[in-house]
Amino acid sequence: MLDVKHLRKVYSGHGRTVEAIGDLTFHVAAGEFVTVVGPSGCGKTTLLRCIAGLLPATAGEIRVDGRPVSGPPPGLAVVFQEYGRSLFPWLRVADNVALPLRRRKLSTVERRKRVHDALAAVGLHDSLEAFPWQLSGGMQQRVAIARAVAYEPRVLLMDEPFAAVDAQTRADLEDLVRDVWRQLRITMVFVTHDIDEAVYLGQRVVMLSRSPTHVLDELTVDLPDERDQLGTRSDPGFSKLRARVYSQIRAAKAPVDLGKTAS
Amino acid sequence: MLDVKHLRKVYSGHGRTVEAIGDLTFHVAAGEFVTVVGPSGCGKTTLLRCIAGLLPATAGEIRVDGRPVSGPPPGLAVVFQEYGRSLFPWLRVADNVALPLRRRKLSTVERRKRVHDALAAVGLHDSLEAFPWQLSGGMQQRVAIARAVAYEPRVLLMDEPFAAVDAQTRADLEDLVRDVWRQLRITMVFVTHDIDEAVYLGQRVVMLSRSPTHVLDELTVDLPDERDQLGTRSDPGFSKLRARVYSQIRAAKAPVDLGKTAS
Amino acid sequence: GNSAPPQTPTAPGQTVDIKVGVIAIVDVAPIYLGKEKGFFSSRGLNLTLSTSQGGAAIVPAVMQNQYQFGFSNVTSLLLARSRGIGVKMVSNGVASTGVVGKDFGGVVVKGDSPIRTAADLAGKSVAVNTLKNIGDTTTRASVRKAGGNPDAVKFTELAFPDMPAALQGGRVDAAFVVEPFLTATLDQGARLVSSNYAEPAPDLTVATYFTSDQTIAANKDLVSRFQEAMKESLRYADTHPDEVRRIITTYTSIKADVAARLTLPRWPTEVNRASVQTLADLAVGDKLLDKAPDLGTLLP
Amino acid sequence: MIRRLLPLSGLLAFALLLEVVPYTGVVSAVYLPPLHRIAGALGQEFGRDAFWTALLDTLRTWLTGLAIAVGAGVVVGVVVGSVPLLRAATASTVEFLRPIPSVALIPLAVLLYGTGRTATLLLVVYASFWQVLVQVLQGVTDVDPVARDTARSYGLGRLARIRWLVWPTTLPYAVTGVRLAAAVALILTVTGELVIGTPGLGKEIALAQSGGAVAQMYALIVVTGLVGVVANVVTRDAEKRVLAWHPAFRKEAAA
Amino acid sequence: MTILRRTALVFGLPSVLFAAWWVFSAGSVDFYRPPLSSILAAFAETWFGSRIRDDVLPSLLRLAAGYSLALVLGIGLGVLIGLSPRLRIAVEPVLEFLRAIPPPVLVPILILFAGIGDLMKVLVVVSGCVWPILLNTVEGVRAIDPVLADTCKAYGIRGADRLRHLVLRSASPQIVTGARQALSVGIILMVISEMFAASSGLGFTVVQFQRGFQIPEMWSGVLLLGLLGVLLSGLFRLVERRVLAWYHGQR
Ligand SMILES: Nc1ncnc2c1ncn2[C@@H]1O[C@H](COP(=O)(O)OP(=O)(O)OP(=O)(O)O)[C@@H](O)[C@H]1O
Ligand SMILES: Nc1ncnc2c1ncn2[C@@H]1O[C@H](COP(=O)(O)OP(=O)(O)OP(=O)(O)O)[C@@H](O)[C@H]1O
Ligand SMILES: [Mg+2]
Ligand SMILES: [Mg+2]
Repeated sequence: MLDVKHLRKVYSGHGRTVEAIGDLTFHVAAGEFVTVVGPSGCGKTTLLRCIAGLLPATAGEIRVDGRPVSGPPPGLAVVFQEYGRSLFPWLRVADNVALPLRRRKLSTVERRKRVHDALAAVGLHDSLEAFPWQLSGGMQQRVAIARAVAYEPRVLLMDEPFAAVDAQTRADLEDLVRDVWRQLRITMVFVTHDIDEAVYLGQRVVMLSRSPTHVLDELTVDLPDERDQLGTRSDPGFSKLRARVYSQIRAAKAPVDLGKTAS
Repeated sequence: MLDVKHLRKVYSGHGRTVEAIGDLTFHVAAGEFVTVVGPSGCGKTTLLRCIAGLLPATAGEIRVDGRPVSGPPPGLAVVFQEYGRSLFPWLRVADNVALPLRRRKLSTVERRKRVHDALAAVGLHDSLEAFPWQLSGGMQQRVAIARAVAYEPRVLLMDEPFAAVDAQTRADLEDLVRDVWRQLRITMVFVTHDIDEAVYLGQRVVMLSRSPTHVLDELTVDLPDERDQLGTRSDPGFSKLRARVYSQIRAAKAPVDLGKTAS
Repeated sequence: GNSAPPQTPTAPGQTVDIKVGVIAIVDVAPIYLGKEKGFFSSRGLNLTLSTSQGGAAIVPAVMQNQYQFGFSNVTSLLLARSRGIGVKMVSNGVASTGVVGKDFGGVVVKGDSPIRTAADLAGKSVAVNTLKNIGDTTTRASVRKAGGNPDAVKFTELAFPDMPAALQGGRVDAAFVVEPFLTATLDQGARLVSSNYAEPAPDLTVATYFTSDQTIAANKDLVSRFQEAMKESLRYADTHPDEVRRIITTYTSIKADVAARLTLPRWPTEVNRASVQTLADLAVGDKLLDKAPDLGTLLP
Repeated sequence: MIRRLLPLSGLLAFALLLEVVPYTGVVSAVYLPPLHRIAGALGQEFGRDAFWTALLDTLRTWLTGLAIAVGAGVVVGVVVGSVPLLRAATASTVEFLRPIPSVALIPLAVLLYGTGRTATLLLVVYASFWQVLVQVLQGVTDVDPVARDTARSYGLGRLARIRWLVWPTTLPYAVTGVRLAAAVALILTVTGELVIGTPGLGKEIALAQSGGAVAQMYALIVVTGLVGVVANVVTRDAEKRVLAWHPAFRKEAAA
Repeated sequence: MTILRRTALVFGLPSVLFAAWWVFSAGSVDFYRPPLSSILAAFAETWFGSRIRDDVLPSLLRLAAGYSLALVLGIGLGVLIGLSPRLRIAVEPVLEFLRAIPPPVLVPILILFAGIGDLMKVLVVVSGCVWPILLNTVEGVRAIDPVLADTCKAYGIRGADRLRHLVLRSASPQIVTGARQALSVGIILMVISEMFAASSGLGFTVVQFQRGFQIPEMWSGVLLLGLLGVLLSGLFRLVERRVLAWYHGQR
């Protein structure tokens, strides 16, 4: 379904050249749920933007459904890390969610129902008429999630979509996303900083190195598809997987001196 | 040092009236490290903005150093939840950090050193010359943190400052913030969604209810001041505190139906 | 005015700088000639000529003594005087040839126009350079004289340079033009239907040089020197048409070949008082003015 | 290479249009001469000293007026824009003064300053000042609220906020204001010269008009237009440098 | 803001200025600077009669027509140019060329094509109004937030939807600024258009008064133009408050 081969991305301009992605190769099967973890600044957002066809790769190739990506593939949805800026400030919350649905052949009633359901699912049933900038950070992020959910995409790319919500809401949203994924068999690429989350959500965890970025390790999460917050997280298998990701990342991180040079 | 008494804040406008804060009273002693947790949308950001004198309260009173707050008190620094928009896109990273220091009577050399040290402390020593919009989300957030650290404030308000960074970096930044706090005896109000973080960092955890917001519970963290990631987190005391916060929050949250109405 | 330069009377024989506001058209050829021939310098007048497009700039400048003298058509001066502006004619400016069919201005129509005489202009649109001024009052007078209804003429304001094109394009039925545009339109096949400067009065004084009451009161000597120099210039111009045709190519953009064929106006040395009275009556008749100003205060 | 030629392609097409239209019969070539005749006249103009003097005169009046208008517009705009009370109190007066046409002020200008350069300058400044002011006022409003709160909470003083926050935000608006004002100032310079008779291109145009020298008149108009084109190249270039951080320029620089 | 306070702010400064004008011009004998009292007297006499129907109204209609046309043209072209850097590079010099041509010399050319009727005057208004709108639209479109643009791309929001919900809305603060600029420019050009080839109209009347040395009447016309500006900008503000509610709400 989704093929990334020897992807390389170099940003240059304004007196700065950064190799955001060194050489990245991985594959996501149709309907698979892949989570991506990696240190801050390692190129996760860049990767998603390349997959979404929003950014041209410097080298390498990305294929979705066998076709090389040149623009955003149809049926794709993205939840951007900059959730606040990805909402249209001139549209009310419900309209923000409804906007991408305009192209879908839906009756008005149906469309409205989808929008309401999606917003209710993220706990925003009473903020339909608000403007995004009247909402708290976490609420804005949930609007962005609701927009993606209501869109019912075939491929969903999420960039730290739960970064701004509290622990309890986060758990609920995690279950929501897994539910949606299972119902619609969406192909998922989910970037997160939370290792527990990566393991809890994904069928596979892709760990990225710091730049020049490559795949550090891939880990198949051999937990049952039926997961729940309490049971799964207390499963010894879960802890083992989690520990493996931790150690991998710590090992990769070791040579770098964050926080050791000052104060 | 910081006194919040019967604070109430109602937003109204554009066809929407929201009681963001119902009735909030708490006290932060000089040099104290208080963490604040609460569900998304409960008014944490609103609270910080009121303390910072950026938003007038609807009712109640806030005093810093005994003086009622009308504008930003001197020696205050804030790390905003919307870190991206709080950086000036026309200034390079180092200049963004240096800008608030212009008022301080510092020699150029000294100022430059402070800026470099702060940026190095958050792992951005090689991005001094970049513009903020050339950085990843987590890097931007770290710039905002570096700006606050370099400023050496007397009162530091942080609004989910580590939301966009990976687990490892987050741990390092937590230690950085605690180090800075201990060295400078800053009065800290730290909003977070991560309950472990709240307990690990704070001397006291203030738990807020969902709206109409009031203080649900306050919890003194009776762990030694000397903390470290591995030791403290595996301390049984830590686990107990953590569990208490969890149960409190879950109890308060129960009646609400997030995620139960749809899909 | 409060920012006017102080008016110090000139002593006879002393050389003084003067500025005169004119419009760069054929009509002011004499003053250019006079300057060239030294008629002004010989009287101790160091003359500078400033061109503007019209009265909007010249009248205030004269009132403010920025210009000591200005050039303006008679009707404008009548209007100004009647509104209480202290303008006063000092010298004749330019006059009609008085020859119907052979004047320096007139109303023209397209060659194939059904309009034959001025009377036919009733109900038609006629372009004039300035409404409620000398152009439309004299045209109305011509229409009246030809037996037409002057009130039925529809006047439209249009700058002289734009008239030939407007006429040819059928945007207007007729146009009141002066040289060099008269020759230009005639060249294109237009037909003259009325010599409106020549018809209302014999030897109509069209425009004059003027100054302000203040200048007259404060500097009699300067005024009389200017008047003498002007007289000599006018006389010279009136008797040396070839010189005129040459000089106009220097201060206007009229090409020599056009200049050679223009109908030149006349430059009598004296203002034709009767014709000024006629223009005043026309202005009152056309309700440009409520009542005629006391011509004694206006005429030199 | 294509990028190099692109700016010229538009002008070339326009030139071609000017050459062809007179032959189509839409208008007579007598009144709108084809381009080659205008170019011929332009060539002749280049040979005349009076033309160069006039051009320099026009440029001088224009640039002086523009500089005054931009300076005043920016300062007044930033000050009035950053003090809400001041802004509310002056709004109606500004709206009253803006639509007053400069032509109506000609007698006043002549009365105050005679028919020299200063009178024209008054008209130029009056007309172009508002263009800058309105843009700057809008720019000041555009400050990002989070950025504003940041500046406030870090104790940046009023001047520092203007320098580091308000001004950079306003700059893109101000640049548009300068571009608008540059054309308006040029227009008023030429109009002032045309009507009042201040020396300059406008006066030459008036002369050509009243003398019926059509091609020469168009040649002078072309010069005016070209001055506008050059002014734009200069502002665009400056803009690219001072606004490199702005979203509108990020992509282009990265490509 | 209370109604009282708002009224005080709207009328405060103008009242002071008018009072000052009244006092300082009271004894004026200068012909071109008549006392305010005589201007006001002239105002009542001149404008409260048939002139409203015969001169003011036709002018306003032409202004409205020209302004609307300029809005359509300016926004339409502006969006096209703003979205396509190549188009911008190609046409900008031509536009800049046209922009620098003064109305007094442009009018004769317009007369060649459009005659001397209302069409010409409307076109003169357009020829001036279009530039602030165009320039601001171009800059507004170019400054679209890249994250929002990406959002649209990713969700397949294209064509008319993109235009309506992203491009126009996101540029609207700047478009509104341009339109505000154009409003007063339009009034000015309404006057200028009537200086050429006219026989009636507000601008024509003002210029006529100027030429006929009816100076108090002329100033009363200038006064009327100013009042017109205030009135129209008031209307404009009402519209703006609706269109840009989201923008001002944030700030
Ligand atoms: N527009 C840009 N211009 C230049 N460099 C950029 C740009 N965007 C990202 N980069 C650089 O590319 C690298 C990777 O950035 P990216 O945003 O992909 O990281 P990330 O993995 O998403 O990090 P985070 O977890 O902090 O969001 C960083 O070094 C960043 O500075
Ligand atoms: N500018 C505003 N206008 C209107 N309502 C607002 C505004 N800002 C916040 N609110 C409302 O106030 C409430 C509290 O918002 P606030 O941002 O303080 O929450 P928060 O605790 O910071 O949430 P989060 O953890 O999601 O950031 C929310 O219901 C929000 O919709
Ligand atoms: Mg990222
Ligand atoms: Mg918040």
